[in-house]
Amino acid sequence: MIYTLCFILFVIGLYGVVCKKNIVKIILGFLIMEYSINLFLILLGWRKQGFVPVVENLAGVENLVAQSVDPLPQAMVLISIILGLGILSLMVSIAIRLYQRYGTFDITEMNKLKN
Amino acid sequence: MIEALISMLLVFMIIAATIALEMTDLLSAVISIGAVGIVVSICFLLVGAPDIASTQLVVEVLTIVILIRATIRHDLVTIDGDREFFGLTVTIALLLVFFIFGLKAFWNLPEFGVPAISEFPDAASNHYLLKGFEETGSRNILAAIIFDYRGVDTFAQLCALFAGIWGAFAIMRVQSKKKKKKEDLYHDKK
Amino acid sequence: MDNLSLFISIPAAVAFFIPIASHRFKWFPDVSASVTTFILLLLSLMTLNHETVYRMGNWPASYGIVFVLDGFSCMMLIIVNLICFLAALFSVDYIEKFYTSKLRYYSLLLLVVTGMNGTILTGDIFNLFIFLEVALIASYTLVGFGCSSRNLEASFKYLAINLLASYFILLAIALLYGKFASLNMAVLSQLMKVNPVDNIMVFAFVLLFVGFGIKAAMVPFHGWVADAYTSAPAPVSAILAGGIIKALGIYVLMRFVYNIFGMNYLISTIFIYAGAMSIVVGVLMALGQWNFKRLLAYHSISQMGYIVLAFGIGTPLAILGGIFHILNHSLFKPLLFLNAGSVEYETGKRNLNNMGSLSKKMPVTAVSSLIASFSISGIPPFSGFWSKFLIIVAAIQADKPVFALWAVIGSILTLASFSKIQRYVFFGKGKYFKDEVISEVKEVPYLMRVSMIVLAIFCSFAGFLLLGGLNGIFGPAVNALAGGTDLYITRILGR
Amino acid sequence: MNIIYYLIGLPIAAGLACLIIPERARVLIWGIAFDVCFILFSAFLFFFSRPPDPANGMFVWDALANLTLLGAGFFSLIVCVYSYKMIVESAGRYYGYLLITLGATIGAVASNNLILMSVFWGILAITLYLMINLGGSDAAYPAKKTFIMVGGSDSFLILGIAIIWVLTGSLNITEIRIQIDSWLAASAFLCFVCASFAKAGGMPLHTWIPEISEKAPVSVMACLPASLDKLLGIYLLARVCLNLFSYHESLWFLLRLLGSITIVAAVFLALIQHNMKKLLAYHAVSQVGYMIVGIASGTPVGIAGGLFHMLNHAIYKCCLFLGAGNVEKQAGSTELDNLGGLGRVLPVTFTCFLFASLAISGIPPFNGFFSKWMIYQGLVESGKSTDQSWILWIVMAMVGSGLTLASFMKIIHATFLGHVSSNLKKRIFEPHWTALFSVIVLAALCLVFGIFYYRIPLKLMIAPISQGINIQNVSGMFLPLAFIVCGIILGIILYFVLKPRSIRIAPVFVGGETPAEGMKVSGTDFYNPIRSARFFKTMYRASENKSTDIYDVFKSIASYFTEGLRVIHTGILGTYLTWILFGLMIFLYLFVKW
Repeated sequence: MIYTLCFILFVIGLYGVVCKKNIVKIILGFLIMEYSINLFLILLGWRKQGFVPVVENLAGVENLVAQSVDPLPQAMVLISIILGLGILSLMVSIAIRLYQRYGTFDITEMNKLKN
Repeated sequence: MIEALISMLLVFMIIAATIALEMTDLLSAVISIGAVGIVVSICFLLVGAPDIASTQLVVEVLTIVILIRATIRHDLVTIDGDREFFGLTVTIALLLVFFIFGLKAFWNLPEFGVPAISEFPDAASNHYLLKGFEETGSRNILAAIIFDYRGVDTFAQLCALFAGIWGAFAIMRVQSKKKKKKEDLYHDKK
Repeated sequence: MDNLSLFISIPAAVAFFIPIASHRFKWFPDVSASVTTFILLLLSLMTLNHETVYRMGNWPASYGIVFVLDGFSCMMLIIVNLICFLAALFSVDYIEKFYTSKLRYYSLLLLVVTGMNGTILTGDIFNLFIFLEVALIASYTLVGFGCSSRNLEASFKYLAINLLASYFILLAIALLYGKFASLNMAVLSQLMKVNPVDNIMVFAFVLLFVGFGIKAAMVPFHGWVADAYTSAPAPVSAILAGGIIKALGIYVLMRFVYNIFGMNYLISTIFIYAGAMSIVVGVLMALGQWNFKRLLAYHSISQMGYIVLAFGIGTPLAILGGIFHILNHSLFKPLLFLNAGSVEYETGKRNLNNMGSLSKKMPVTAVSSLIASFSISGIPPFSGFWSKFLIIVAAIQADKPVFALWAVIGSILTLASFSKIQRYVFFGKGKYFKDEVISEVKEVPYLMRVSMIVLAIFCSFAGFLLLGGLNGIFGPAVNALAGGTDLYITRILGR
Repeated sequence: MNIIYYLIGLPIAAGLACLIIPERARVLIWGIAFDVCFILFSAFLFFFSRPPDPANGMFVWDALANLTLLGAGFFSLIVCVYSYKMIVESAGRYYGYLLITLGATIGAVASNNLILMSVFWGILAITLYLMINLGGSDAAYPAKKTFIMVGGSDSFLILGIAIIWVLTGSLNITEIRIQIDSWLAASAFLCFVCASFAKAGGMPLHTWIPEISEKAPVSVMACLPASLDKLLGIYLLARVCLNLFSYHESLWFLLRLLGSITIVAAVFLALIQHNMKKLLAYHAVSQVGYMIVGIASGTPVGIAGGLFHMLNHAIYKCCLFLGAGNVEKQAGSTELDNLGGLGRVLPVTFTCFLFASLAISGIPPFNGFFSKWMIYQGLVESGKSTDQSWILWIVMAMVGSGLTLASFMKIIHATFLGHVSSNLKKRIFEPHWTALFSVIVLAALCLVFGIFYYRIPLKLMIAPISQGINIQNVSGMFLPLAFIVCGIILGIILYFVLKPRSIRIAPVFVGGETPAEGMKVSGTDFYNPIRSARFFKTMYRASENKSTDIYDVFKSIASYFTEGLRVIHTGILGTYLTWILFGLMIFLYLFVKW
């Protein structure tokens, strides 16, 4: 159920990317997709009544295995967030320059390269 | 309990994302996205990922700043509406089909709250949790993973961040071509 | 050569170092980029006939990240680093003439190299995704490096389509992780063999297939190719055609299909039909182009079609043909892009109609482009012929003679479009040709010549690499793929 | 090292050397080219009776190869001599390509391995392309067309080789003998035929020859499409029909049909041409038809006749092109409208041209007659055993022969007879002796091969190829010969008897005006009535707007698809993303269904 909601969010992002004319909206669509995948990954690793994966007392390591949430998706998400920031900055800078060149954010106007 | 909370937050996110995409005013759209991002961060906090939540918060602020930079001076021209009707209909139909196919896959996933690592005792995460402190000396298993077990990921991620920001600088540079050349250089003359 | 981490650490370190050092030494970007890529080329040549699994940080395969060197990745390493070296050499004068901000250019170029090497070597699915992103993000910028309206437009389209692909891939990785709790490719492969096929695997596979299909420019995912190749600076187009599209697209796709998911009849059929579609759509689009680089770009789609077709047929002979065609395409297509760059360097034109009669003024460019054209059209003694011949033979052997005929028709159309280039650029005259365009034209500077000559020599004589057939130099590469999932699992996990 | 390697390597190395030597040293380059051609020609003569060792089966040097190679060496030598004064600009490239062509020809003809052959075949296509490009920027389009047609047919050759490899597991010509019993084998046969037709110029792959004829240097025309390419193309056809595949009735019928159509259609097109070189080029196509019909008759006599015709055709067509080259060089034009009355100022060229014209028209005692006769005989014999439609082929071949004579009357009248056109340069004289020498040699050969048709060419060269030739049959052409000679003598007598005794030459009176140039009988208008006849009108119109040209047909089909594809590449991001979704959908559907 929750995963499905994540997927709905993904599809909404996809809708924004594919159907919107405005470049900023397209960028927002990508952001939504990224959020949904990040959230999905974290949720995949969640365990009922799970702990944060930090060793608090050395005796309870076995306990940790049984009760902690999965740390690996967290590592993936951390990396993917930073990655998203890099892409976003590049995307936005391209969008700004495109606005300077074309005077519009409309992607359908930008078809000098065609055929 | 947490399931219900997260579901509500997700529904909220869906609504906010839809608003963000359908809003005519770009600045409002960006603010809505900011709301989505912050709710994502809250979700992270709820499911036992406080480090990620804080990172997400910081990145979210940066994201909004960058996006506002993109929109603030350009909000005079607001392009509303979608692509032309036929293409749009086809695309939405395709999206719906994609959604239906995807649902089948998502319903087959393990139950929420029972991560796959509990099914696979050999999984890498179990090793990290069990031996992480012993092998790396880090109490925070997340830190052990990103700095030691999967250090290459972090290295590559730095490269990517560098490439993105350095690329943004390159794109934004004032003078990009040495010689002013004719615009019709690429033109296909008929 | 067992320390595989050098392939990513050297270029990344130099890439970080270039902005720091360039303020003091003006020559630093040029020299460091060429030297670095040359060292990488040497290192990759040293990996020939080695097979090793390198543990990053000495953590074993199931929970650490491993770099895998087998025949196929070794071949790709050599190809990619060769092209990057020659492109870096070519860039020295080319970028100097047309673009500002050389240090950013070179540091991004080296990041592309880092990303490609990492993608080729890594044995971890998420690590692969990040290296993919490194190479792609750097190339997004390089495509739009000129910052004219067309460059930026192409860059944005390229970015949007490939980012969509990346998110598909990431979603697929997440799904696979949710199912199997593992990121290591060999472990995933093993688990997938044990568990019955279910919806998650199918959906994830299709997402991966589409994601990498986009990067491999398969029809109908080819929308970005022509724009990006046309707008990029010529050496970057060469890298895009000779490296990125293969290392990030074809290579990974084949790795997934052959070594992780396992080949089956349906996938093979899809590959064959997609390849056949690509061959014809690419070449037909190319026939109608008047822009030199755009014509070449559409041809990349067509040649990728040959490769996909070959891998779809899937017999050892076909795989040999496919791998050899990857090599060949990495030789002649970059060469043609460099030729286009040289012509642009001297005349400032890209439209075929504005050029003419360059064969006497620019002999090196003319002869090398002639050789590349012969090679890409499959005229017998040149390298492209051998791979196409192998693919045709394999298609007939696999009882698919229609596709052999299809490949031949594609080859004839290729010949037609390259004759067009030769006619308008080098031998005849374009419609809007003016004499003053070529009055001051002379041959390009030496470094640019060197890279073209090297590639032309390879194009002429690469056919000799086939000596020995399946036991020859491509033997390990063919085995790595034809061995399927079992070989890969054994190689990495040792069981 | 085997001697064949040297034979192939020497001209190629010399050719590369010619490309490198600076163009100023023209005489040096010519010297190299001449020496190499001479050495090779002597070598072929030497090896004629004692073929060299085939180098572990890599090469095959049988009688067919002997014939082809001797011809190739001879014609390169002749063209090389001819070009001494004729090719001044870019001599290095010209001789370089010529030598490489020669080397590749040796390789292609002598190689036993099919892949090796296809490699040399590819080199030949390349040098052909480059040599046509020597004609300057105007030649770029014809060169492109040629390269696409010849190179494209090479791709089919490769497909054929691949099929053969899969079918037999062997690539050696001497080991392969395929029964055409599956459609795969039949398509392999058609692939080979396609390659040989494109090379030799059989319809429908002939259109490049007329196209290049006006733009390419005339010695290139004489060397490649007129002689070497004919030798090669027919060599391949003979190999395919005699060695690689065994007789198959309907496919051989197809060959005969194509050959006959080639004869008649090309000669009709030749009739109406106004350019000398183009007219000759159409005849070069037409004559290929005879060779194809001869080889496809499937009888020993017919095959021998086809091969003999190949040799003869190379001789007289080379002579004709070189003669046209002399005319072009001296008079500055080959447009028949601009020429006239050159017989008086170029007597040697005129005589040689006349000899070659008579030979190509099949007038005894020139060589063309004998080979054509043998082809007719072959057709008759094939009619005895299998093919019921032999009479049709013979009629078409004879019609073609008659029309050939007609069109050569036109060319000779318009060029050498009649009044001197006022468009010409003032002083016209014979060209340099090297150019004359080669034309004379060729014309003499036409006569020698005609008179001693049995003793020299047939017995020495052709008979070893096709073993079972019935010599009685061949030599039994005395009766028809006698008839024809009688007919000719009768004609001459009639001419003298009926000749008006006294001719009064009076100036044309046009009301006091000087007569316009167009009023003289130029010879180009001889066959204009044919043009306007109803059936021929549509045919000629179709040929002029190129709707019968296979190249243009495929070009328009391809551009139709291209335009369609261009329309859907809108350049809008959303469209491309929709395609991606569409592809995703298809894959999902396929996989989920599966």
